[in-house]
This record gives sequence, structure tokens and C-alpha cells, in this order.
Amino acid sequence: MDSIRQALAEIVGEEQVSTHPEELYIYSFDLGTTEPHRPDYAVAPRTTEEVQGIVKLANKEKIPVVPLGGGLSLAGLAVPFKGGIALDLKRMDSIIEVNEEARYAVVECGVSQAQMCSYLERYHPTLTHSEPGAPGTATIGGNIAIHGQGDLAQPYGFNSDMVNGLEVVLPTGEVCRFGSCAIGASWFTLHPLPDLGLFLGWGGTTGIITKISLRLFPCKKIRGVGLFVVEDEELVPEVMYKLTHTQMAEDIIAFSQAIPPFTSGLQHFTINLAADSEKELEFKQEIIWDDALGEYIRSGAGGFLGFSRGLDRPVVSKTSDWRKGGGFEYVGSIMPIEKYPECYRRGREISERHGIPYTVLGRCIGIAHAMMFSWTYAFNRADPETVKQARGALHETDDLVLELGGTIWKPGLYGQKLVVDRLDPNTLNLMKKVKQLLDPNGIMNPGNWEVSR
Amino acid sequence: MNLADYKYADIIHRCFRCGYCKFPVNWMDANNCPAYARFRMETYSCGGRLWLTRAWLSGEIDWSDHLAEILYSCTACKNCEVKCPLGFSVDILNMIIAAKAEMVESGRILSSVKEFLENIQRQGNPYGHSRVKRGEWLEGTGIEPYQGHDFLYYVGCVGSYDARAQEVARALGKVLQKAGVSFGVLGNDENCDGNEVNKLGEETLFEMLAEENVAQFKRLGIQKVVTLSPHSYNAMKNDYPRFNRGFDVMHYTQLLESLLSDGRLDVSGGFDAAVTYHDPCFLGRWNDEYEAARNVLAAIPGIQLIEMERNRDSTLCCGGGGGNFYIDLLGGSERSPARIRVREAHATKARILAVACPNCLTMLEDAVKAEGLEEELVVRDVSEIVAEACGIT
Amino acid sequence: MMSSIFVMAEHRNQALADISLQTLSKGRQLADQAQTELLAVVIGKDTTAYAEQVAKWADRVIAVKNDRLEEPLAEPYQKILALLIKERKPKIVLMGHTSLAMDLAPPLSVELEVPLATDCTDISLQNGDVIVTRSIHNGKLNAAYSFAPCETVIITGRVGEFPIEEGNRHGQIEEIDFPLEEEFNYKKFEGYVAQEVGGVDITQAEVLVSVGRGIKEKENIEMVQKLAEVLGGEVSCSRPVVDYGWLPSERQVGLSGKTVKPKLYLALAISGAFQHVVGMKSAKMTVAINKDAGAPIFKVANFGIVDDLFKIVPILTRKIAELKDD
Amino acid sequence: MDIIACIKRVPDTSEADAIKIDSSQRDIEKSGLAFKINDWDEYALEAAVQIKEKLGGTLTAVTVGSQEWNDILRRALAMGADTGIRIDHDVASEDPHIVALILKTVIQRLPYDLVLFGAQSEDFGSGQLGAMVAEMLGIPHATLAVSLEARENKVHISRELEAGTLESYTIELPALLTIHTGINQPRYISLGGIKRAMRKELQVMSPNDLGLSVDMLIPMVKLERLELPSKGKGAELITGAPEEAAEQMAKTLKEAGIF
Repeated sequence: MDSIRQALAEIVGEEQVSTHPEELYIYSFDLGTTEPHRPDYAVAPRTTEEVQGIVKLANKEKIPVVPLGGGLSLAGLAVPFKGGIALDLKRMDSIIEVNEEARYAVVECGVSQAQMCSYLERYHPTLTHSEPGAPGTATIGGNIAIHGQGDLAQPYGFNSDMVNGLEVVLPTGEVCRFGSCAIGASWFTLHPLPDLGLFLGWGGTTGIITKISLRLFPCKKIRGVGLFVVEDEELVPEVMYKLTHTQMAEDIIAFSQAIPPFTSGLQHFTINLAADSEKELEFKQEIIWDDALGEYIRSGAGGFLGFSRGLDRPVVSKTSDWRKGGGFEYVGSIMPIEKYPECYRRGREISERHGIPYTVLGRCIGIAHAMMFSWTYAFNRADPETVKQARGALHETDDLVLELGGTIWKPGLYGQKLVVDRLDPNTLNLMKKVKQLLDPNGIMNPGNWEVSR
Repeated sequence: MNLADYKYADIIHRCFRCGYCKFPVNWMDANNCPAYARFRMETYSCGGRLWLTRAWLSGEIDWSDHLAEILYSCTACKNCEVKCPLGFSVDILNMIIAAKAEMVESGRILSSVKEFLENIQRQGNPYGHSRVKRGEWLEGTGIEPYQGHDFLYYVGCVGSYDARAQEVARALGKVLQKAGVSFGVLGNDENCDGNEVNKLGEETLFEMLAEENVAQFKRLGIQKVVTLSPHSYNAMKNDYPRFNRGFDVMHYTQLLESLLSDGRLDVSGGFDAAVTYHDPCFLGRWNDEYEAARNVLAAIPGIQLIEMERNRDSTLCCGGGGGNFYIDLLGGSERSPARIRVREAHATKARILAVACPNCLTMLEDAVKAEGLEEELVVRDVSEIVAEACGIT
Repeated sequence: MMSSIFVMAEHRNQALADISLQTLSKGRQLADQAQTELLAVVIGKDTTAYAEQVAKWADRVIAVKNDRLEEPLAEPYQKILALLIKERKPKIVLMGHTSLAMDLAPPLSVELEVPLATDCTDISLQNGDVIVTRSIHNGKLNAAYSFAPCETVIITGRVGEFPIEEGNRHGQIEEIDFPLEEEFNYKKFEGYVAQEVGGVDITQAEVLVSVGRGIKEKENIEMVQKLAEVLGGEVSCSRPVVDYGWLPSERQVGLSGKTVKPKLYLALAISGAFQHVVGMKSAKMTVAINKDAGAPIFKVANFGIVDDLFKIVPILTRKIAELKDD
Repeated sequence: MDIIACIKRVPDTSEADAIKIDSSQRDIEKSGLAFKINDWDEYALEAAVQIKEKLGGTLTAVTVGSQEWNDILRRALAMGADTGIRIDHDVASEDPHIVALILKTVIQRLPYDLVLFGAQSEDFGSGQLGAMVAEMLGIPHATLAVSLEARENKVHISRELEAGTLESYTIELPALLTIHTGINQPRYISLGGIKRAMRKELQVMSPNDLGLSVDMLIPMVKLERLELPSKGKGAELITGAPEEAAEQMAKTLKEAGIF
């Protein structure tokens, strides 16, 4: 009898630990093109205390711990490259507190995005959070651990900028709190205490985020999407600029894709609007369609395709079925908006070179401060050839991002290396020190962000 | 068998494991797959099952009891199919059932599943009770053996043998008598409908049961069948046509609904309670019948109908489907779907948890005991509630 | 007068087997009834001690010795018994229905061409004829058998069916040093293996006090443990009790647990769901205590009390302790 | 390795009130009863199939019974037997000597290295047959095997003794073993498998074909009559206040010889 397994069972209970080939198989995979690696244990804790117990054990025994929420990064960020414990945090799914007045929610890391949305819809209809364009099973914790963005990115920025407080289990087993909650106050703000900034965007390599205080924002009675199209990609940056100038939209995305063929090559904008009254909606529509976009419509350079009420939950997973193959992966980048035309053209080339229907998308972050631009490559899980094609395209795209002067968002191993190689030596050095300080035995999600290599 | 010979080899890899299948239609809970709710490991999600099936058939992992547990913990509640956004969603359960079928053919199945199927082979019911006892529930009811009546009242295995479900079978019988419906039963000559057998992957046994039933019904000139169990209803409605079914079938809630609208049923006795209704998967998601039972309950004076957070096509399965009311792979935990469901019902403050399926009845009633809620929540079948409202005691 | 009665006395790990005392008692009773001799046969490496013990029941003891008879093995036993029976022509050859007898009795009856009745629950003499009773169809029927006219019949008796009556004879002991030339190389004995039993093996228990989830919490198990102790039995349980971690799974009875066949199965707050019943339905006697008069367990039980186990069990434990003393 | 497995058909009497004694007083009412392969024999078959899967060779299933008994041979064929042989002879409540003689005569005519029986039958439970046949064939045997490892010319087995101990043997082939439950997990026999087995041919022969005349088949043990055991159906309820009820129960247990 495996004594580690025994010890884990004592912490989380028999049923929540597995060394069966079936669990080890499933937790060895990422949904993207990353090669699988089997963990030695699959564990699903329920509480911070359990996580603490597991991490202490792992640190003592020097066993890798790979935390995952939805496991949907697609970049292999939750693949146990060095074996160890696959830590499924989706059981930590309590919404602990919603403070309407101060507009924040304290949640456990495993709360799913869809659960959060429907919970607010039902019990706090005047509030909403920034939902990422991921399947509803994506978790709040996973999303901020990779600097995710959501459908309120345009007015309010990255989701990781919406954090009012954190509870983290350190790789050595201590539980730390950050923000006002650290001094026993409520979870209403992360500042003004000294900024430690050690966990957001680290992809679970410096600790396990167990609780999050997340900012909530007004949810207006009417929400809907307007659709606008231009033929010339060169127009996209200025359209973005004009749209953001109005400060009327909640979310602005420009995209273009090969499927369906008759719209291939067009640049679409989805523009989310929200209003509490018909009057407000009318006003906002007028400002956007007439003032901001009117000239393009009149000149025929662009067209307004209508406004539909209600927001659908993202169904990005449909992309995986484009090649009837159950798989896709994308390179995400954080880019200056003026790079949109080049991103589009170069991305389309790469796709076509690899025989993959192209799909590119740029979501506006902040008042046109940046965009998250992504290149998506679908593949057929059952056809290794297409997986190889996609992997090739992804690597080329990683190179492209840096060439164009952007940064890669949640890079996989290949992209991580590109970033690390270009990183300012002093910054890299500091990252090494931080990692060394927090995770002396290198047990946290090893393989990813191996800055010390 | 290897992957190439698998009937769904061309689509099994298309699951991306995005996890939509875990949610109810209304997104209220990330755990609406009963097996996933119970075990909370990715393997027990619908996507996990599909990936494991493919891994098994392509030789990446070997058969094991645990693999069988994972596949057989699927209750065929159809939540995944309703929720999956992808093109192959209509075949998700077919893919899982085909994998079970492969286990059945190889003979390597769980001992509880083996027992279930052998009992049906031998005695025509999963419990292994003697065929000659199937009609015992009829004693003293005055219900006639079928003989040219308008309806055959098909009771099914659970209603015929389970002590609690027998009460329901009798209650419905009395209601139909009271309404003056011309109906008869088959008693000891009734055989298993095969719905669970089908979902457990024993295709040939199911075909035999279906053929025998269809032939028997033809022989007796049966035109219309009303079933106690949604499971029987589902098999007869959706699968028996393959065996050129020569009769119409309806679930009893549908019959009661029409009897009420025709004024043939006097429920003025009323039923004074707050009631919440649990949709059976094989009536709801499988056959899109959400309203019949609700209309019946709404027609009864005194009933205040309260909905649970997850209702209609968002319902959480009781965990009894796919033979699990017998093989019980989801039992024995506070996370057993039946217990989660009972807590959800209790949260509505309703006194009565109404069901329209003998499997749901037994699963949820046990769960009420396990939760120690006997004093606060009572599980009653719609037919029992109607019987009371009709003044039948 | 009827010719003699043989009883083969078995011994394992340096002790006479309990069943042999039972068969000796029965043999004695039959011999007295038929006014004939009871011959006890003991076979082994050194049989003196056993011989003296069995002499209390027997008129004569045949103590067969040979250094190669360390373990009781069917083949040499068959050789020896065949010779003895041919020579002494007993009417009845009686032995316990044990694992040894399963190997031994059938070939012996074939070799001697005499009838054999195994696992008998009763043996009687009716005007000179031997009649045996067997329990068939898992104890659901009894069957009476007679034998065709013949010199000898071989009978094996079921363990626990023949009460031990202390013997008061001093049978004379006849020691035989049996020459055993034959080698049995075709069947090589390779020793004993103790079955690994994790803590407790409820399938071996004669009495099981079994609890369902009605026991409410782990702490209450102790109360049940006490009852099991006075009855000299073990505590077993239904599935929920294991699921709740109140008892280890090795004590679980039923579809997903163990199948048990105890003398007494005392079911406390067990509803009697078939998943459970399949595991205990072959118990010889079942007693149910349950609040719910309609609980199906009462259908399979022989005796029942409809009441709260928390009321009954402590009193029952006390009463049994009292009755045991006097 | 050539294996012969001898199997028997028994009624499913898991429910006590399903058995009734017929007018002859010597047999049970068959109507309304379902039949199955004897439990122990199913383990024997599984053991045989597993050896065949490992070492190759042939597996022949043999039974002695009437027409209806073909169904258990079909199951055996579905499970993995190559041939099924039925000797057409009604063995209801028959003296095992007779059945043993018939089986011995059949087996003699077949090639075999290993003969497997179930350790006993669910209905009569004599546990005699296997060891008798071994003696008649003049080959070594062991009953109650709970583990079995077959090699080319010998088998290594352990057999169950009382009080949870086992004894182990190495036995040279040809040999005969009787198999105890729990030695393996008998596989499920799907209806599809049974249907496919319908294509395999069954050999049916009479004792006469084997050169066994009626006067050679005279039983030495005769079933006189069947009786229901005194134990009545359903629980006898002990009523009264806890004190009285408990006392009465304690007495009942004592009378039953429990303590």
C-alpha cells in the first residue's frame, strides 16, 4: 500500500484520491496539443485546510503539485509534466459572500464562471462579473491565475485587475491573505497595503489560490450585442478608437474567420451595450451607430448588421468541431491595437500554410489600451498529422507575437521559453528569487515557468 | 474489439471535454451530471467517459472494475445530450451504451450488473424474484386480468415487486377504477420492458424482451397501453417501433391529465399541502413531457406547487437510471444524487416531494431517510396524491 | 444382531475435531439402539492420545499408526479404511462431513461398491434399516433416504447436527502399525496456508449482530458490540454503515459486501433491502429488530420485534447474560 | 490442454416459497420454477475457460439430463466450451453412483488432461460426484479447490479446510478437481453469446449408446420422501413491552441453542 496515497486519503477521504489508471489517464491531458504526462495521484480537496495538508505533505516528500480548475488553458498549464499530484480544485465551489453595496464577491477558487453568472442573475440581478470567453466550466481561480479577461475588459481591464483580495496556500503550506482581508477587515480592497503581486499570472507555480474577492459591476436590465462589419482590416484600429472614445460599450471584439466562407475576409465587430431603460439604450445606440460609426456606414466602408438583445454564454468549444476532430488551441497575445491588421494578415497566412481554416479575434482591453489578440487552430484529435500541423502553426504564431512587439498571454512551454529568453535579465533574476523563496523544493506545477533553468 | 470495429469510431474523438454536459440548462449548478455530482472526478463526467471509452478501445488503458464502474455510473439521464453544444450530442448516450455493450459481450462486467441481467434472463425482473409472484401486488384490488379492455395497465418490474412501489401500483389501479377506465393487467404473464437492460448494453436480451412483449400484446389484441413507469413508457414509445409495435402507449400522468380535462376524475377532495415535483428523466428529458404531471397536480384543490431550482429539462436525476436503482453505484454518500435532490426539495419548504416514477420514488424515499428528514418531507407518487384527492383510502 | 458401527475420528493441529465427538455421540446412540459394537478408528502418526479420548464412547478403538501419516490425507486414509472395512464388515461407517471426508468418502464407497450418503442431518434405524435425513435446496427441504440391501453404508454427518453426549465407556484399544509401502507422488502435499483475513472474517462467524443506518452514529456501535460479545459473535452491517465510515467494509454483508451463513443473524434497524438480503438469506436463523413493522426484513426473519433498537438492545444484552449464567 | 467440465442444471430456489413438493412426495413442483447452471459448476466452467485461454487445447462440457438440460450446455458453449455432450438420462434425485458411472463412461472415450466439477450442487449438495468419477477413472483428485494454477503436465492447487485454513498440493495430470465458489469471477453470458452458441452442435447420447444397460444403473441410495422443514414463513413477532419482548427473545435464542 502506497503510504503517500494513504496519507492523501487521510486528508481528503478515500473517494477523493485516486491512483487508478483511469483517473491518471484523464488528468494527464490538456485539451490542446500538449503531450500528455500522467500524474501519480489525482486528488480533489474541498477546503483550504485540505489543500494545506496536501501541499505540506507534497513539500515534505518533494512531490510535484499541479493545481487545476477547469483545466481549459489549452496551453498545457495544468499538465503534470513531472508527475506528482493533479489537484482538481473544482470541489471548492462555494460562493461565500456577495457584498452588494461594495460590489464584490468572495468565492472559492473552484467556482465556475457559469455558476457565478447564474448565481448573480438569480440572487443579485443588479450585479455582474467579467465573464471570460471560455466554457462555463472555467473557474474564477484559474482565470485570475493566468491574467484572464472577460466581457467587461473594455471598461475595466484584466480580470486579475478586479481582485480585491486573495487567500493563497504557499508551496511550504502556510496560508496567506492579501488585501484588506489580511488585516481582518472585509474583503473590499487589495490596496493600499504593500503590493506583493506574487500569484496573479504565475499559473499556479508560486502557490495555490484558494479564495478570491472579485469586483462586481453594475448589471443593467437590458444587455445586447450590436454587430458591425468592415471589409478593410486597416480600419479596425481607428474603429476601435472611436468606439472606446464613446465609453458606451461594455465589450468590444473584432474578429474574422474562414468559416462560413461567404464572410471570410470580413472584419466583424461585436459591441456589447447595456442600459436600464429603452431611453438609455436608444441614446447609446445613437451615439455609437450615428456618431462613432456613422461615417463608415455612409461611405459604405462598413455596415451595421443589427442589434440583438440578451447575451449568450460563450460557446467557444464549437470551434473544436470545425474539423470534426474535438480539438483546438490558440495563441493569445496582449497587443497594441494598431497591430490588428498585421496580426490578421500574418495569422491568416500561417493558417493557410498549415491548411487550417483561420480564425482570429481581438478583444479590446481598457479604453483601447491594448487588445487580447488570438489565433485559433482547430485539429482532429484522431489524426496526429493535424495535431502536428496545429502545433507547428502555434509555435510560428508564438514567434510572430514577439516579432510584432506583443507579449504572449498564458504561453505554453514553447512560448514560455521565447519569453524567458527575451526577458530583461534583472527581471528574470528577480522572478527566480521569488520562485526560489516561495517554492524552495520546486514542487509547484514544475515544468511550467521554469525560470530557474 | 478495437476502436475500428466500434460503431461510433468516427465521432467518439469529437468530444472536446468543455464540460457543458455538467450543467443544467439553466446553468445553476456545475454538477448536474449525477455521477459527476457524486464523485467529482473528471473521469465521471460525460466527457471523461467518452475519452476513457476511446482510450480503452484503442488499447491505451485496460478493462478494469473501475472502468466499468465509471461507465455504469452513467444513469442515462440525458442531461449531457440536452446541454452539449456540439453536433454529435444526439449520440453521446449511444456511445456510452455501445461501450457497455462491448463489456457485456466480453462477459467482463460488474458482478452487480451481471446479477441484474441474469435475474432478468431467468425471472424477468432484476430482483431475481420468482415470475409467479409478479402479480402478487394485485391481491384484493379487484383489478382484472387483461381481456379486451381499452387499456393494458403495464406495471413494470419495480411496481410489481418493490413493496413501496406496489402501493403506488395499487393506488393508480384504484384511481383508474374510480374513473371508470376499462383496463386490465397481465399479472404473472407480464415481462420486463427492457428499458434498463437496453441502457446497460445487453442489446440481444433487450431485443428478445421487446419481441416477446410485442408478440404477447398482439396476441391479446392490445391497442393501448398505459404504463406506471416512465422507463417502460420510454422503451415502448421510442424503441419498440423497431419491433413493429402495434399499439399506442402513454404514461399514466398523461392519461390522468386527459381524464381530468374530460371531467371523468373528481379530485374535489383536494390535497392540502405545498408540493414540489421531481421530473423523471424518462418522462422529461427523454420524452419531453414536463407538463402532464404538473397539470394533474395543479388541478387538485389545496395543492401549492413550488418548483425546485433545477426543474424540467434542468432536473437533477435521482441517480436511479441505467439500472442504478439496483446496482447502486451512486449510493452511500451525502453526495449521492438522490440525497442532493432531496435537500434541494427540502429547501423549497414543500411538505411533499411528488414523483411520477417508481424508481425515483424508491431512490428519493431512501434518501429522505438517509437525510433524516422523515418528519419534514414526504415522498408521494402523483397517483397516490390523486387517489387521496379522489377520496380513495 | 446388527454388525458393528465404525466412526472415523478426525484430528487436526494436535486436537480431536469437534465434529468427531458429535459423530461418536451419534454412533454410540445408534450402537446402543442396535445392541451392537461401536468401533472408533483413529489414524495418524501417533494416535495413542486420541485413542484414549475416543475410548470414552467406543467399545473398541482401532488406533492406526504410521510415521507417514503426519497429515490427514485422503489417499492413505482410503487405503487403510478400505482394508479395515473389508475385514470387519461394519454396518455403518460414520464420519463428519468435512473437507477430508469430501476427498475420502466418495472414492471409498466406489472402491468398496457400497452406498454413500453425505452431509446428513439425521441418522435413524427403523427395524434394522438405516434411514438418513438430508437438508436439500439450501435447507428449504428435508429428504429422507433409504439404502438398498448391502453389507455396509458410508455416512457423513453435518457439523453441529449431533449433540455431544459425554461418553462413559472404556473401550479397549487395539493399536495397529500399518505398513504403508505405496507412495502418493502423483498428489504431493505441500503444506498449509492460513487464509489472509483482514482483522475479522465475518463469513466464519457463527453469530452475527448486524446493524443498519438506524444505528444513527458511530458511537452507538459499542452498544451493539456488547450484544455481539454476550452472544459470542461478531458485528456486521449493511452498506450505509460502511459508507458512513462507522464500520470497515470487511464487515459489510450484502450484494456489495460479504455473503454470510451464520447460525444466527440478528438484524438491527436493517430494512432488509434485497441488496442486503442476498448476502444473509442463507443464515440458519434470522432475528429482526426494526421500528418499521412493514420492513421487508420481517419477511425473511424467523423472529422479530417491532420496536426501537435503542430500547431493546441494552435489555436483550442483559437478559442473555443472565440466562447464560444460570 | 484438453479439459472436460461436468455441469448440472438446478432450479432457482432463492425464494423459499417458490418450492413445492409434488404429489409423488419424491420431487418438487417444476412448474413456475426457473432453472440455471449450478453455481459451483459455473465457477468450474470459468476456471476451465481461463486455462484454455492461457494454454490452448479443447474444452468439452458434459451433462447428464433430459432434453431441457440443453440450455445449460448452450450457456457453457457461449462461455467458451468447444463441444457440448448430453447423456439423455433423467437424474432427478438419482444416486450419485449412477451419474458417476455414466460420466466416467463418457469421459473415458474423450481425450482429457483435466476434469473439472463443481464442488457440490445447489439442490442436493451431496458433493460426491467428482471424487467418485476420479476413483472410477483411476486418476488423482482433489475437492474444494479455491485456487488453481495449471501447467503443462501438472496443476498446483489449494483446497479449503475448516476454520479458514487451506492446504496446497501439486497434482500430476491427468487429474480431476472439484471447484469451490470464489475461485474466480464467472463471466457474464450474454444472450448474444447464447444465440451464437446455438450454431455449435450438441452431441446427445443415451446410456445404451455407452453400453450401459438398465441393470447396471440400479441405485444403492433411494430418496423416500421430501418434507418441508418445520420453520414457517415470515417472522414470528414477539410483542409486549421492551422488557418482556427482550426477555422472550433471549429465551428463544437460548432454546435455539445459540448460547
